[in-house]
Amino acid sequence: MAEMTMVEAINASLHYEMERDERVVVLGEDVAVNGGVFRATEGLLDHFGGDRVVDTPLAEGAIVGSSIGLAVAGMVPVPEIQFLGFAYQAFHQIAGQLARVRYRSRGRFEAPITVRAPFGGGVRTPELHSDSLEAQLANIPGLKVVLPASAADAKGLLAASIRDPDPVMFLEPLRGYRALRDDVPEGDYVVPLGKARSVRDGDDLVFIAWSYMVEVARRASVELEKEGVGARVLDLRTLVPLDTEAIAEAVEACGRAVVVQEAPETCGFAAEVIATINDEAFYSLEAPVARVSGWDVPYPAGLLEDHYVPSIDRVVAAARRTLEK
Amino acid sequence: MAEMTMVEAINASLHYEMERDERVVVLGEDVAVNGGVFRATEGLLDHFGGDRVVDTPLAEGAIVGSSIGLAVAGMVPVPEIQFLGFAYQAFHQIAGQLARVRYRSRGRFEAPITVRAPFGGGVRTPELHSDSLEAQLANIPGLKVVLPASAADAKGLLAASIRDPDPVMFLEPLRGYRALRDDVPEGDYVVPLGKARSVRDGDDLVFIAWSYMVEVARRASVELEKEGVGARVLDLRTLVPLDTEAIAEAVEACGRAVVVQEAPETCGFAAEVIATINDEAFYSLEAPVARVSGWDVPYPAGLLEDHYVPSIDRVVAAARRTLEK
Amino acid sequence: MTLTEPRAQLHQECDLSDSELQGLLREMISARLNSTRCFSLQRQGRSGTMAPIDGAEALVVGSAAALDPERDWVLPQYREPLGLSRFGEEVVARTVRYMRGDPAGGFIPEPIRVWPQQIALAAQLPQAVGLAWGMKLKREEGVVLTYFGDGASSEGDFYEAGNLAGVLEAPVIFMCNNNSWAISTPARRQTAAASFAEKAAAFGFPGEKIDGCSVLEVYAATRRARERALAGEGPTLIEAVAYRLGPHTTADDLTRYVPAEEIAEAREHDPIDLFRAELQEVGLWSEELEAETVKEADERMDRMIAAAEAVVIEPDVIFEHVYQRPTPRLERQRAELLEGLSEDD
Amino acid sequence: MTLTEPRAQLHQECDLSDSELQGLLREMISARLNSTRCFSLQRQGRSGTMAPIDGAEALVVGSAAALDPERDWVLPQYREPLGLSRFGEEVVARTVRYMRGDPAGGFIPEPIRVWPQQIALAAQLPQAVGLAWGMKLKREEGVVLTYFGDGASSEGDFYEAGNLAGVLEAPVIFMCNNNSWAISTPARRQTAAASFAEKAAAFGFPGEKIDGCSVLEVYAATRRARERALAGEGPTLIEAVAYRLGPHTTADDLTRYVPAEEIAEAREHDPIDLFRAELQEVGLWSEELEAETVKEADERMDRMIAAAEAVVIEPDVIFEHVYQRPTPRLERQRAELLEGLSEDD
Ligand SMILES: Cc1ncc(C[n+]2csc(CCOP(=O)(O)OP(=O)(O)O)c2C)c(N)n1
Ligand SMILES: Cc1ncc(C[n+]2csc(CCOP(=O)(O)OP(=O)(O)O)c2C)c(N)n1
Ligand SMILES: [Mg+2]
Ligand SMILES: [Mg+2]
Repeated sequence: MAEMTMVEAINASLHYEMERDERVVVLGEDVAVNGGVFRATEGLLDHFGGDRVVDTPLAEGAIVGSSIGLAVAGMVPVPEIQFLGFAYQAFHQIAGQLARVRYRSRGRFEAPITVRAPFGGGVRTPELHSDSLEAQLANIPGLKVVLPASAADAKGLLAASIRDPDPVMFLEPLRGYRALRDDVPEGDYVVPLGKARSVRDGDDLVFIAWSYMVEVARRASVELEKEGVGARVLDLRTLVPLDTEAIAEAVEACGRAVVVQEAPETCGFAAEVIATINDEAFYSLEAPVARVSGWDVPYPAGLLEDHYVPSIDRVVAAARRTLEK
Repeated sequence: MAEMTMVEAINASLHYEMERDERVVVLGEDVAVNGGVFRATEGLLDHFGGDRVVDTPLAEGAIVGSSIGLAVAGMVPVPEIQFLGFAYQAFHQIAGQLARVRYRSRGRFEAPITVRAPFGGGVRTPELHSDSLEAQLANIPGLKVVLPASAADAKGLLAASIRDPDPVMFLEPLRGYRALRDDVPEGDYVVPLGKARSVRDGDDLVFIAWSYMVEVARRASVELEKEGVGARVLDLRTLVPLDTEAIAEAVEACGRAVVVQEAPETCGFAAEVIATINDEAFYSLEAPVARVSGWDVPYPAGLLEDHYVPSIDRVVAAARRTLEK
Repeated sequence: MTLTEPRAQLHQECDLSDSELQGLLREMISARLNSTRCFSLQRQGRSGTMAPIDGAEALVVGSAAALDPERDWVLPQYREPLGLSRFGEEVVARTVRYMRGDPAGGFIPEPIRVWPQQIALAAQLPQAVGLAWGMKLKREEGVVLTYFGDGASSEGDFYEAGNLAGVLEAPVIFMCNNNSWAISTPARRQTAAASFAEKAAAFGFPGEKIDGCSVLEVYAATRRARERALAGEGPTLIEAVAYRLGPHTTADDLTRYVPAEEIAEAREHDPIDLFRAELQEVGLWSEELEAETVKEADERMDRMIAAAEAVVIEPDVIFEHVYQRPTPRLERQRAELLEGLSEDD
Repeated sequence: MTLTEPRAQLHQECDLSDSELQGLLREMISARLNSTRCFSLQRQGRSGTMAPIDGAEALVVGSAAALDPERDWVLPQYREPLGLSRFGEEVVARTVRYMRGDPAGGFIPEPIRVWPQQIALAAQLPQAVGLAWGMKLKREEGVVLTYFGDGASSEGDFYEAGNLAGVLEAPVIFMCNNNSWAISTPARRQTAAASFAEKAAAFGFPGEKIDGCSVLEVYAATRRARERALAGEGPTLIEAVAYRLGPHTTADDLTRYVPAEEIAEAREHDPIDLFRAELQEVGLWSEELEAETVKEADERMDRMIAAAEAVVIEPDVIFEHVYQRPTPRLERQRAELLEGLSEDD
């Protein structure tokens, strides 16, 4: 165990996986010489050389598209999209291609590709750097969608994603890169995809969240504890596959739930969580499920983002309202 | 009133709107000389000439991107994406640009653009022609998302979309182009965006649907009537803006609801409908809301599509199960 | 030989044996026949939308002939697979199934180095570059050839792929089928560039414009490009000028936009007729060979169609190959589908 | 005049008055100063990420000077706006607000024909083509100039835009700021093309590579391109070769990847120094003018920064301008936000 920030854990995981499997290659904008604009790929070029760590021309479509070809050639590509908002430039290769390599070829080919991309607010980035697109990706069958919320998970889930035979969108919270710091197991460490993580126990209400919002929910639960409210926190970790059982179990235990997401409300993944609760735990509900979201507006300019990203206060208030119902 | 198929109604609406407002221009692949691969733009070139009806090079990103420029120049562009699956090629211009023209410029510029695209299954098209992407679009703030389910609505909603000062994704059901035929008002006919349509009355249960699934739900309700079940059918017509009131009212009246969509289940718009019901009409629910969806698989090859697209039988079965709960 | 000087030179450059030359014509005739048969299947309601190969036979057969099926890869668009039997008859058989709407049509078995057809225009191009790049990294001796149309060349994917290939010096051949039309849009409205070949200037590698109706010219150009690639000299763009002799697909009505004279003239340059005449001239083709070729091809198609139509498709294969192992949610959905089907019985 | 023959010719071609020449240098100096001031604001925590203009002053100021602010439009990427005061000081003022994170920084008021900065690389290019196309349809006398970098040139949007512009013969000028770097990626790894200008061959219109450190060369080339466009001869691609003299942005550490000698050498060709020396040589510049320019620019920035910092941003402007009129759901969300804020009080 060693305490690390999330970005350090990601870097460690990349080192470990490249060491472990020589088919792993890292490609993207500024990932090699510069070590990534957040240093996530720092040191890889020195360790593994220019054949396996490659600065590509500035074209997200070609980064994802060429990864598919590399995969069929027998590599295990880990492309980086510098910021998730620019994945839109590659949506045709992600949704129309990457997600369907196996399906289209009926299993002849596969795409064991992990597309890494940072996203999320709170660090005053320029436009299109912070947008939360996980719901759009989760609506694309064939992709797995993974979002770590701790440094340890970042390491273990990234390892699982890279080793997974299917394409994974691995979304890293910008705000968590340096702000999240925890104990990370050394050596081979894999966190299986599809298993939610119980962050905190409680019986009055459950917060369901992913990525950095897990931290916001956790802090909200600490606030609520002061009022004598036991709030459970469930980190979904992966949206696809979804740990339906863990969601149902938590709702059954608590009877009340608040889903917290940074994405816009309309058709964000919180809606899917609510629909899943409706399917699986309807009769346990003592109150409507609350959702706390970003608003239905484009991600705003820096001086407004604190009014956009769900705050601890907003989450606590939603919990209180849910408890009153 | 004249009976028309949906594609005729769309064509009539385009003729009418181009006549009415000389700023309206139509652009896209094969829209001019060929009149569109489904004849939706038939006759426009002859009537309005090559300056206003333009066959573009084959590049969806440039079709949407140049429409933004045309709009700022004072035109009212109605670009066509030949099949919605190829909107992925333009997602960066749709989500990253079109949706934000007004927001980014704080109202200096606007994008009164209506992107028309056919989609949906049931007509044995090749891959990527049938995919239902409305949920992904609805998660992009700044867009309106409109899906007619009758010929009359196709005319009236298209008119409203073209006259709307904001960008609209206008999605047309391939299966409905010729299969849906009804009375269409002549002359100036506008159906406002954001108002759901009550297709059929009933008090036992409400089907909530959009696009061609409205027709499937309607037929299911006819089946159910034989069993003495009164099933209401609500056509949402526009997903953004969403007619929350109509949804709440219907659920309050019926106590039970089935949402029918052709899109994949996970994070499809049905999840948003369920979340909205949870928010607005939770205490009226006598049973969990059912959702009938396409499966979480890429849209399948032609010989499988009847097992993918929700059928009347599946919808009826879901209704029966909901009534039993 | 009674060929004109340039033709004779071309034969010399190609250096193909008599039976190889005959083989090319055979494949071209079979390709057209395959396509015609599938077209009429669609008309009979026995198959789905398909894009006839008519006019592209020389460019498909000639380029495939210059490749090594054991080392090289082909990434088609959608119009070419019926002409790719050199890589294995199974490519044709699977394409017949594909057009019928059978999902297994996308499965082209090992060791055939041909990808399933690609419906999204130009989307295969960056993938081809990645594959060639991977082969280069693994020091495999081989090249990747990918087909695309004049229309597809307008997509950003074409450019991003070409540019990346140039930077990587990837062993890839971009084969542009300039058949004058993208559905109803004429090639002159796709681009103002002097030619499609010219676009290679944007990538820093050679572009060559050739007669795509001459199977030997296509063969020779592809072989040169392949040699360049194997020598580590990087990609080549080949613009093969042909003409789409049929409608875009079974769903298209070309009379709405193609001038009658234009297509009539193009038919004068039918790649099959041209090569047949050439082989007849040098005594390598006869009516018997023609009849035999047609008969064999027809019988092969009979078998393939019969096999395709005999396939029973289980509904729940819809859930296969989404992931290596289905997610719990997919399992639940599969159960739902099967339950619904059993209720129907 | 004591200029060398080619310089003298250039001065002749440009045909600018003494005060116009001085104006160019004034704007270049101000642009750099604006940028330096914003950079240090960021360092003081008073502003957000920004991309310094250092090295691009000649190409921004020179090209803008060749345009007619009342008829022509400019679509910037993100590095140029601090140098676009020719289109109105408000462009600079708004950019200062933009960098602070003030949403109103995106609002550049009428009648200024400059678009808000574009963060997605090359995304503005097809929009520029559409705008030029629209102007052509409306028979407006004017052109559109759009800036983008060597890195942005690898995006599909660049190609799709160029290709469309060629087909439409749209009055648009593509101004490529080849400053050698895209963050840490050198221009030679962006493309194997002989030059960025060469890429115009893919579009069928002229491409010209010029010295982007010479404000007069940029001015002259832009003017020629503008005249071509106005004469209905279509688009031009200009590759202006410059060098990024600072870090990519305030978030970047260039010492990780730029060789020290390289940037030292580039500093020898600082576009401001070059032009200052030239004007000094012909007696058009002095220390007094320099001091006056700096003083004015500094005071202007003081005012702009003070004004920017005085702005009070109401939280609920977050809901404005999503649509012309907010949807009911947005109204509900706005109420939620305001309620939450009042609870906090
Ligand atoms: C990305 C994308 N956009 C649009 C289409 C619809 N479409 C199918 S074929 C075609 C024309 C293709 O022309 P070309 O590339 O010249 O190939 P050809 O059919 O002539 O062989 C179009 C527009 C598509 N399949 N993919
Ligand atoms: C579509 C897109 N992809 C990636 C980025 C992230 N990014 C911002 S600037 C930059 C480098 C741009 O280089 P260049 O185009 O040469 O412009 P310069 O900064 O040198 O002026 C990158 C990769 C982006 N803004 N947009
Ligand atoms: Mg073509
Ligand atoms: Mg640059």
